[in-house]
Amino acid sequence: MTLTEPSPATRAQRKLSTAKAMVEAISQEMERDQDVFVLGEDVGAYGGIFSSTTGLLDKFGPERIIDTPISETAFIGTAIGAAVEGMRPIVELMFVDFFGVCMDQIYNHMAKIHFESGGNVKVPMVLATAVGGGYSDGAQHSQCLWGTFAHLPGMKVVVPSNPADAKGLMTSAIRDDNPVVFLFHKGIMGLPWMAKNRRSIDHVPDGEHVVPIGEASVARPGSDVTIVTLSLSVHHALDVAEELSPQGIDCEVIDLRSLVPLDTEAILESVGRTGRLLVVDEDYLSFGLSGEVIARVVERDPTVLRGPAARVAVPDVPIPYARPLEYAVLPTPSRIRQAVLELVNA
Amino acid sequence: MTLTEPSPATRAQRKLSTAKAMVEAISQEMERDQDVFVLGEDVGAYGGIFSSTTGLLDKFGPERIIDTPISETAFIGTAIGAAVEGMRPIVELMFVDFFGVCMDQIYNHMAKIHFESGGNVKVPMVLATAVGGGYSDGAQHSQCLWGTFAHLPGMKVVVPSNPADAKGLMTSAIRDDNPVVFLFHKGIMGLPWMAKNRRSIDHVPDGEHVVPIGEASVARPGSDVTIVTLSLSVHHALDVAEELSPQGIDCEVIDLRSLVPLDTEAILESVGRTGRLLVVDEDYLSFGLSGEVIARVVERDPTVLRGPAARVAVPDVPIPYARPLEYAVLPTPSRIRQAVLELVNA
Amino acid sequence: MQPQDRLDLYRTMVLIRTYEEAILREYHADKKPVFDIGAGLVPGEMHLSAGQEPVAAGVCAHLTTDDAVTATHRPHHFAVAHGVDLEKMTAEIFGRVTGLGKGRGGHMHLFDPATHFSCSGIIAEGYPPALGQALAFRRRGSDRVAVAVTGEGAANQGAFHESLNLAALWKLPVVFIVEDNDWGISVPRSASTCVTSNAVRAAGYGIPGARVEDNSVEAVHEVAGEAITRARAGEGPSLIEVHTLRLWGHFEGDPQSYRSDLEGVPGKDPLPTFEQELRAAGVLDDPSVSAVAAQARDRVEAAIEFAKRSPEPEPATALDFVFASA
Amino acid sequence: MQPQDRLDLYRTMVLIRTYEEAILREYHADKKPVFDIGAGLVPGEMHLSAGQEPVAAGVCAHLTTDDAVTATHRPHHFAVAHGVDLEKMTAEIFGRVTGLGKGRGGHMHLFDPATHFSCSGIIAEGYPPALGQALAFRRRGSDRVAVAVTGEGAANQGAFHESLNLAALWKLPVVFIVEDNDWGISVPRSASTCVTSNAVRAAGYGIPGARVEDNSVEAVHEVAGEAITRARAGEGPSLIEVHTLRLWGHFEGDPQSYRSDLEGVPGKDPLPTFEQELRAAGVLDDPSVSAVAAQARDRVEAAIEFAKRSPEPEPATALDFVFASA
Ligand SMILES: Cc1ncc(C[n+]2csc(CCOP(=O)(O)OP(=O)(O)O)c2C)c(N)n1
Ligand SMILES: Cc1ncc(C[n+]2csc(CCOP(=O)(O)OP(=O)(O)O)c2C)c(N)n1
Ligand SMILES: [Mg+2]
Ligand SMILES: [Mg+2]
Repeated sequence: MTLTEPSPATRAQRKLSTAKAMVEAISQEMERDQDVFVLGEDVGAYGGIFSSTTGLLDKFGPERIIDTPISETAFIGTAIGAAVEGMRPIVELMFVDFFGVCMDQIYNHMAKIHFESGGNVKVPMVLATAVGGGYSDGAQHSQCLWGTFAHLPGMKVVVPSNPADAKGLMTSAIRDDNPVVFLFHKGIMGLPWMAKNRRSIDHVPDGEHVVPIGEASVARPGSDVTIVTLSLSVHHALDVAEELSPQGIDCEVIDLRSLVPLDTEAILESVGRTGRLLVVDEDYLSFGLSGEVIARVVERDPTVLRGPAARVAVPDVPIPYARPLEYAVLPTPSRIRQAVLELVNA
Repeated sequence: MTLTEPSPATRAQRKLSTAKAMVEAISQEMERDQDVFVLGEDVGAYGGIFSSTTGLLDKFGPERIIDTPISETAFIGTAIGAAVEGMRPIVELMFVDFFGVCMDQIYNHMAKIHFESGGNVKVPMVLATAVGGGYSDGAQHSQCLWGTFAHLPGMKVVVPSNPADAKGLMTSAIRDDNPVVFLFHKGIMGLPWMAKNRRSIDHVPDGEHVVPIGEASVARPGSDVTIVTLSLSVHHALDVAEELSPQGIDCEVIDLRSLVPLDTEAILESVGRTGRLLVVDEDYLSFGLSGEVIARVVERDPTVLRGPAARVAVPDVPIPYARPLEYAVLPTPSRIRQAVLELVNA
Repeated sequence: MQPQDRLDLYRTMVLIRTYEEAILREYHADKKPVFDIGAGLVPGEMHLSAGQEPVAAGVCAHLTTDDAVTATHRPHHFAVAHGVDLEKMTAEIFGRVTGLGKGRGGHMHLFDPATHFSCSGIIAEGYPPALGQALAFRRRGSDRVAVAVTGEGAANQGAFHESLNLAALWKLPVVFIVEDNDWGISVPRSASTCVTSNAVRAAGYGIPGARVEDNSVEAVHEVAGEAITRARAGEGPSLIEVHTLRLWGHFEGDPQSYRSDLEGVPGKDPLPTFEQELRAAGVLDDPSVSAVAAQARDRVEAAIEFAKRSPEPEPATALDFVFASA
Repeated sequence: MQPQDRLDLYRTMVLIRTYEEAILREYHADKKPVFDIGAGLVPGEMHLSAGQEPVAAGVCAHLTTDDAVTATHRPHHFAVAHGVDLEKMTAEIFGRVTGLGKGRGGHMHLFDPATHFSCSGIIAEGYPPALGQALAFRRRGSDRVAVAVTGEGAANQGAFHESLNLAALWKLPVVFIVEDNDWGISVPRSASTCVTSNAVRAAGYGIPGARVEDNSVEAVHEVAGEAITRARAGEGPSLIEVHTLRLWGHFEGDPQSYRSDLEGVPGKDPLPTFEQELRAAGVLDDPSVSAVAAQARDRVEAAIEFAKRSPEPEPATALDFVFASA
């Protein structure tokens, strides 16, 4: 959807939505490199269902901003073949939930060709896709699924939480010689037609802005509890941290930003200081990110933990449609708050 | 492939290969229930590439043992629709590695219809599929991927390691009112044309034999180290345990048998006694089973661990073709042994 | 066609339109002043079917509730035409415990075992399960059929091809419907599909293929009748494409700025056209038109009322129904 | 056809057959007495292409190594015909560091940037990347083409349909080849495909479709020539199905007990047939036949020797090449 947004303030102080920051990165890279192009469903005249390509068609024309049929296997495969021949496609899968119709191209081809070729063939491409729930879109349009991608080797997996990182990670993803899966949460895009957190429109550096893939960031330093999280949940965690701060509970919020590579050192460093670990993950609970983060700590040294590690994630249930049910399973601030309190009171 | 095998001994003492045990379960259930039928590629005259359906065509005819085109989306969907109408299909995906061409039917339909319908529509079916490497079949035919299925809610996921469990779990899977993913490792099938461990042909109870889904088994009791594992790796773990026993290292081997539901209590009970945890997993290391098992312990009580938990899994690399490379990444006995020794010497 | 049959088609079309208008009203009722997709009594994406009534009405007139229908992300017209309980369906759309899915599914995931109706939000992936329903029907010796629906955009998805081949190969009693409303969200047919008629693709499966060009409910009725008769007789599947009309946006909130044809759209509305035809033929007059409208309104408003009256699910039940209990 | 061109086709076919026979020999050499798929110098599944030489030879005669070929799980004949380096290819099949993929890929995963050759073990999934190669070729203003190969079994996979539609829609310079060897492992064509010719499916994409019925390399050569010329001229894709022959098992170790036609198979071998034709036409005689055979043998045995001489990869390098370094 493409309702109008307030235009950004002065350039120095300008704030952008995450969507616009993504578009800015793509646009700058397209100007810089003729081999970069975009393809996907409704990326042209519509500008991307979640505004991830708004304005690019006008700027670059239909040869470089290409609407596709609803044939994800064919057009993701097209991106792969073009990348193999040295182009740098950005291909959009409208919702990550649709991976099931095209996963073979993604994980058996995009992710493995470089390895199978002994490094002789590079596949420099970005697979951009929307994730996340919270607006009652039901079980087939609300998932995060980053754990599924991160489990399968050969693709980098990045997940920004804010406009500046979205720009910087997109720039890195486009320039990376590897396939990069770029998962953007609808709730951080700053869309005018969806409830959004206040940080989804924020300062974004002008010009070239690169955020290296594989480095977590400390979204908030703290000393009592380490909250390891990513994407929209970063904001819930920050909100909870601010709320608990007056009570003397000082949460550190680690924004992973990248699952593959995973910044294990950043996690270990923080948990080493706080001794308490909470993983907040909007993906499904089991066999995914939250377990991995805990394992990375415990296979190094379980004694850094003063008590049990905790997880707030979607408890292995498809995302329900009805709002009271959906908000019962999402990692909401109230669930995060409760988990933090249990950790510090344990 | 269907080379001839030695015929089983007397019925009382009979031993069966895992493949034959699976077939026996299917056959018995097909006799018991007219609604059970089998479909998939090469399940008829060929008898299943890994002998999972050998002899069934002769016994039940082409109306109930159905060869399909190479159209996994269409024929798995067919199984789903038939299950929705009250039949109990067993559908075979020849190699789990092919899930990418049909995952949407599996995880967005098979696994979610019951939930989305508020429990009004049941989907009683078995998705049987071959997993695992070790015979140089390369990056697209050697994966385990059970973590991928277990991460996505709505399907039970079972993984037998031996003939008796294969029969018992298949019986349970067919009778279950839920979709059950049944992953059989090629290396445990007891195939005459593939190197096999000695326990892949073993005693199997005659007649009805049910192994409940969701219960791990203690494949070997022990007091020093808990090795949590499944499928072919159970045998490697048992071999290592036997080998280390004379050195006074007493390993307990837990055969998970089922990932969903996961028998957390069995893991906790064992680790609570041994204080040492090693997870051995032929799936990829990160964001999968091995992290989940560790997290289940640590979110309950990290102090049960006397030292860091350890993992032996495929280190986030596509399965290489060349034997020396493949065996460098598989969870071989030597890697397991070394991990056990590091745990006890820590 | 007999006057009564024509009247029945009209009734169905009016019921569908009345339903969609009511959902439209309820959907937007509490999303102002700034549209927020997740807000209000009916949140989430909403794909309405106004303009496509002829397809559902024409096809479902040949079905009983023993036959199966698998629909798409735009499912209401087929659900209504196939006889899904309006109250339970509406309650589901409102996310209530009395809904078809007890609030778990929502508007793209309507499952009604009573009428063998289902739908899916994933493009073309509703086709494959229909094959299994057809297989089960045949195996049980009945002459029941399964109708599977997609849009013209979806006809370029792999599942479409696989399903047609399998159904043709096994001569399954399936009728495949393609609703060509010219658009797949913002992508015009010309930018998604390399042929102007999907009927030509039927030859690739050795099955009958037809395209109905004018969104005429009677033409749909006739062509679908032949296909369904054929399927019931064990002669296998058929493919029918109907050139229909997306009267509104792809989903609610769609600005449709990409849509060049927008101005001409209201004039192509199939409802007034059909109404005029029936008036001219003496099948309808002012009183009967009013009666049909009133009846439809009453049923629809009762369903809306039922939904609103029904309780929302308890958060404590959020983990129910992942698995069936033994 | 000119005698020289016929001779070239023959040479290619002989080279392919010689290659496959050598791999067959090496594959089984150290798997006795009990066949163990994972044992020996060449372990793993092995899908050989004997009998299907006419397809690869006839098609690739029109290509240069600037053109792309994406092949299947049964890739050797196309790799050889397209000019992939025999030594590197063989080393890959033997899992050596000197191989195309440094031993990482194996026989189903041969990637050769020098000839734009690739293949995939997943049915029909080699088609989509070919579209991207074609797109890149066109975007760079060249007249290079991409040839994409599948079997007749694979033509019922969704990727087939999606690829044909997309290529036709965008008029991409692709030629789609379907090798109909009657079997998909143990499933005969009649049990997988609802039509007797995939050429009829071309109409569903508005592109030319042809079926070559007799495994004749010259017929393939002719039809492929037209399609490739068309593609180079910017007129879009074509679909060509060749009725060919699986001379041996699906893979090595396949007992083929399901195969009713087995007895008649040797008589259909296209190599002696073509040889006889060329002898009758005066293009070949005893000395030239021997010379071609000797040349092929020398090249193939040199490649096998190269592979055997090459070192195996070090276990310590097992984690290399997952990612390209920045
Ligand atoms: C596999 C998949 N890809 C993309 C989408 C997103 N999507 C939802 S509806 C739609 C357009 C569908 O067009 P069409 O099939 O013509 O149906 P219509 O909406 O016109 O009824 C798309 C692309 C989806 N739901 N599933
Ligand atoms: C998606 C997928 N499904 C199944 C298989 C297993 N498989 C490998 S080859 C083959 C038969 C292929 O038949 P065809 O396309 O006719 O090629 P042929 O082997 O005859 O050359 C099958 C089913 C696979 N590799 N990929
Ligand atoms: Mg449409
Ligand atoms: Mg074949």
